[in-house]
Amino acid sequence: MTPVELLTRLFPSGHEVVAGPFNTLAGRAILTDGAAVEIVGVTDGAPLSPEIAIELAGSIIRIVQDGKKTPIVLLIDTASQRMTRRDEMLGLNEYLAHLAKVVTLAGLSGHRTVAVLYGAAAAGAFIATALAAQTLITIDGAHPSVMDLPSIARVTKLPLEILEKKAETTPIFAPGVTPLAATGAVLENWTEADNFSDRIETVLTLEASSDTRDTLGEERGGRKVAHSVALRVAAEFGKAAR
Amino acid sequence: MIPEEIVRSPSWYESSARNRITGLLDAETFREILGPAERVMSPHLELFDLPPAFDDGVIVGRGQLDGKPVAIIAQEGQFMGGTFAEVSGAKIVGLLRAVTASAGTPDGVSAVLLLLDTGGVRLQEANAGELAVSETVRALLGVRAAGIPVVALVGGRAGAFGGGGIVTACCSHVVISEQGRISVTGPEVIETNKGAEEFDSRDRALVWRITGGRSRVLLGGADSYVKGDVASFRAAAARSRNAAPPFTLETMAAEQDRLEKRLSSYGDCRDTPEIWARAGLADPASVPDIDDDAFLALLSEREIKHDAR
Amino acid sequence: MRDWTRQKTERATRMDAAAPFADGKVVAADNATDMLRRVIKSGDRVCLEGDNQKQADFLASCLAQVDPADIHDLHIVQSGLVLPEHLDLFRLGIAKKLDFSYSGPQSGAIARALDQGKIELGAIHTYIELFARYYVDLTPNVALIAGVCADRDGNLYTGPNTEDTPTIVEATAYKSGVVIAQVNKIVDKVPRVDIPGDQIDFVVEAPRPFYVEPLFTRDPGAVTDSQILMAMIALKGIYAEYRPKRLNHGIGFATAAIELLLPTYGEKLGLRGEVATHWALNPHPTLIPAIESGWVEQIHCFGSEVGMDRYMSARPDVYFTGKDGTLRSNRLMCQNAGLYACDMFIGSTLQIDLAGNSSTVTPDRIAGFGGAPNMGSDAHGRRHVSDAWLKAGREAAGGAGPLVRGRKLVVQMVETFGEGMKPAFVEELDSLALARKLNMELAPVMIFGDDVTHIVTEEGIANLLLCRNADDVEQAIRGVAGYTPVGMARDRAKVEALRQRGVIRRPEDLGVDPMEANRNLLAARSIRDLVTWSDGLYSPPSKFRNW
Amino acid sequence: METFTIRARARAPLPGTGRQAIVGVVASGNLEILLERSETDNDVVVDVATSARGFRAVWEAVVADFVTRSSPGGVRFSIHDNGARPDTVTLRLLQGVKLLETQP
Repeated sequence: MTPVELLTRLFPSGHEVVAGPFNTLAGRAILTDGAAVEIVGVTDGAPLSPEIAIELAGSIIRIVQDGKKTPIVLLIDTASQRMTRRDEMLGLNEYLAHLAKVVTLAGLSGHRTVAVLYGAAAAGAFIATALAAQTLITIDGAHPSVMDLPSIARVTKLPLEILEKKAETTPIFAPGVTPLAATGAVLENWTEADNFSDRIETVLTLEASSDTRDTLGEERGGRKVAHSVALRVAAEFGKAAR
Repeated sequence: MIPEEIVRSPSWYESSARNRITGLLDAETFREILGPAERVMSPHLELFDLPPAFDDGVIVGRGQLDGKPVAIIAQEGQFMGGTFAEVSGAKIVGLLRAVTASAGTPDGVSAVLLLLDTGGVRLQEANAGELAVSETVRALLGVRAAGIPVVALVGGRAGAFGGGGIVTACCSHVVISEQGRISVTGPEVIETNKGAEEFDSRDRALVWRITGGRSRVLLGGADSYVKGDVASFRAAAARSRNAAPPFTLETMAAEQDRLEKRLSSYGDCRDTPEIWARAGLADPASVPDIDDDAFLALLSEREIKHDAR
Repeated sequence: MRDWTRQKTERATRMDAAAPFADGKVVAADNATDMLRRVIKSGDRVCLEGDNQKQADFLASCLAQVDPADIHDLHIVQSGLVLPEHLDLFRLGIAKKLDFSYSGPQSGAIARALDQGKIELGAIHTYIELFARYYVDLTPNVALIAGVCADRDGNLYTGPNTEDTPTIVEATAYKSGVVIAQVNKIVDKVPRVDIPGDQIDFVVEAPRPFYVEPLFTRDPGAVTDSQILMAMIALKGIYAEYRPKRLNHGIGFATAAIELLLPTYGEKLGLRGEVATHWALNPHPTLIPAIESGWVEQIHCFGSEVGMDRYMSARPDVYFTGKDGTLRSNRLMCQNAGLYACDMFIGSTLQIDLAGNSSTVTPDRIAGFGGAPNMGSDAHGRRHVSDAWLKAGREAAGGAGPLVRGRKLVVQMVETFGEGMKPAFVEELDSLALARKLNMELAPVMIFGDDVTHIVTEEGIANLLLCRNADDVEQAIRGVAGYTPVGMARDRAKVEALRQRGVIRRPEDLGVDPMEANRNLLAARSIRDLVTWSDGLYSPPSKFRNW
Repeated sequence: METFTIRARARAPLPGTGRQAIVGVVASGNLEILLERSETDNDVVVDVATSARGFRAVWEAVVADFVTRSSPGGVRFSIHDNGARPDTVTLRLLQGVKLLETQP
């Protein structure tokens, strides 16, 4: 799905989004009630470079500085972070963190943030973009991942076939929308048949001030213990003070 | 007999996570939460026929630093590379959320000390680990938004790689030693994907020039540079919790400016000595080799402190 | 009438054939392969200089490019067969027969090539043994060697990594052979003349400096508590006991641990000046703290070590240096020193059997010997005395008779379990199975049991000098073999009796507390610490840095 | 992974009053031991989970020697092993009981 097709289905009442440098886009869209939504995005599966991260973060900072608390929808089709010596030398970790921080700050500042993943996102780029928003929606065909299975096979020194077999029994490590949704990363996956416009408007109204992805993972059975462990730590924290 | 510059006191790099905590906090003040006897362990390692650890490689709790309460999180880099996973991550996230909730109450703490020693996400639990990093980022920024500084301490064998590199840069203040490394994609992974011409991971001097403590602090990717002993980390942790930037729009705008300037100033450099030469360092080639005292003197001359993190 | 000058005539023919590719003695790198084609004939004995450290790697790659139809059946006689190009010569059919000492990284490839019949093996030698044969029955027809620089007359500066070169050149040049040197640079004047120009026929400026393997660099960061415990046991149970002043150390981590404990634990034991003052040893970076602490009087080196040159130039009272200020190493001389002038060899091994024979051969690897069998053997020709040598001899003889001669201390240090929990103590060495498989008449044994005087493990010391029969030896070895099958099968009563006799000494018998064996005892815990100890003079290769 | 339990009788209960202690790290060639004073009198229980298969006899011998040497009665040892050699196992066991003995 192209960004324009996606925008048209999400915001049939209108959108004015322009391509920025380095495979980014930015602009505005109108909801059916006439309310405005800010759009920021990355396209064409571009590996996330310092340039892209700083461009996206800059757009979001300007939105927050605007002070209108407009909802922000992030349209994501990236890859992993760009893997070059130069980017690491320049502190790619800071650029990715800066982007994640700015998206999070927008949420804390009263902007509803929703990421719509319509392509790929992997590893650190996934964390800095799609996973940084309060809510993550995937579109059928989206491909989120931490690392592809052949690479996991190499690092864990397990044969690929064995890994593929294990992936059938648990969503804990395999790439893709289904396992990631089971662990709570993805709120909803929309298919071709869905009315994206209705859906996004519903999602934008959801309360999202706290991070409930571990609860979701527990409910869906993909992350059975994370939420309860976090709760136990929190419960003990006060006791440990005394 | 032994030269003074050779650290004889416990070395951060060599210490276990538990020993780092002991050395960092006031004596006898550490209270561990979900300690080893609780046996809160990874439910997934068995699938891979791997031995678990009683604490899943993360130790969390609270204690005191110079008499003031702090929360503390330490990754054990020797167990599964100190990785973020379902349980290890949930312990971090749970503690950070509790710190935010307790802000301003009698249970509140003066700072969070985050002892990173991690290769990033545990690939056997890749999805849970990835989410744990994302949840850590959000919970950590919640702590900062509540006015409590989070101090990252980096100097372990595993460094702060992958999601660990991102988490590090989300902290209010980063303390690092010469051996510390911060990066997203590790040199081996870049070499595997892009070839040894792009990044020769066996050239360790190069690895350190790109990711190491000195390069990071000179570029502004870390804030305090310390000698490699536990006592120096303790002193830096105590100092820095009072001087940490708040997590605000102003700080982020300043960071935007700082990072944009870095790209435009050094974006065409291939190696850090080029950056240092351009930044006006007298003898850039010598930076990795001078001793810690000389390097600290060089840092204090240059005053590269910033409040944009 | 017999022609007594056939070799000189043959040499002249080859030199004439090669002349068009040279400008005097100087051959351009591009012409090197063509020149070799004219100088080398099928069936020649060729020494392609390479040992465990330096390599004539450019000439090796040139030789591997000749057409096997033109040149074949070469007999390679060199101490180290460590480059892939060395194996290529056999794979391509350029070379056929091999006499060597050490293979290191190619140990697996050599075993495979032998198995496939690609190599006809003469023998695996110790260095000094192969060098000796250069002068008796393995004299090279052509020697391809490496130096740092040469002038246009062929005067050669081999510098800190002189190593095998003078020995090879002497044998070749004075028996009508042809000597070709690759150098890093051709200069107007060499810093010092290590090999006179009249022994060198051709010099080639190689496109890159010859390769040197940093084989003797052990990262203190990788020394384990078990190795530190073994080092403490050795210092207390052997160094303090026999007081060996002149010695050689192997390259393992256990001996590196000893070197790093000298200024700390050794100092506490009051051993400075009493032991380990004179060495036949490569420039081990881990010895820097002991040198700087005043333990070491002098060191003669087999070769150099990457990154150590500046340090050694600044310590000429300790190291052998030329008038130009740089180290002069010499493998033959140093091996001789190790054989005749040292009271102790202490080193690691991979496998020990019940008679104390030790080997580094595994079923699919032939690593060769290098210098260990020579260092680790008692020189029966030795006639001078020292306290350590006499004490060992008396222990072996069971008394001090009028004609009791001394013994060299030959100490094997080994952890009871090796990599992957493979037991180091075995009923039968893997090398015997290998010898059967490859039809070798002599199984490759690093050090024969009758030369070994002590075995040190984390369980204690077995003193074989005090054993009076084969059963004593077997139980003494089982007694320090810990929880390996060999150790578990010990006769507990006999082992206890051996302990009463002092044949076996446990850490607690020596007053060594295993709980104190930790890395805080090391004088340097990292390569960076070694640089600090050296006052910045040691510059380690990049792969050892973590800064 | 292989798991098994070894039981032994010590000469005497371990001195000291410490309730629990942990030593070591589950790194390659290393192990962690959690010690808990949870058994009665002179009983010793050692729960082993190890990545190295086929070494149960070695573990039993190591534990037997250790119990003779240290007499850690009343202690349960829970072990996660990542291929530690017997000398490392013995060292960690000794470090563990020392820690438990000297803890307040």
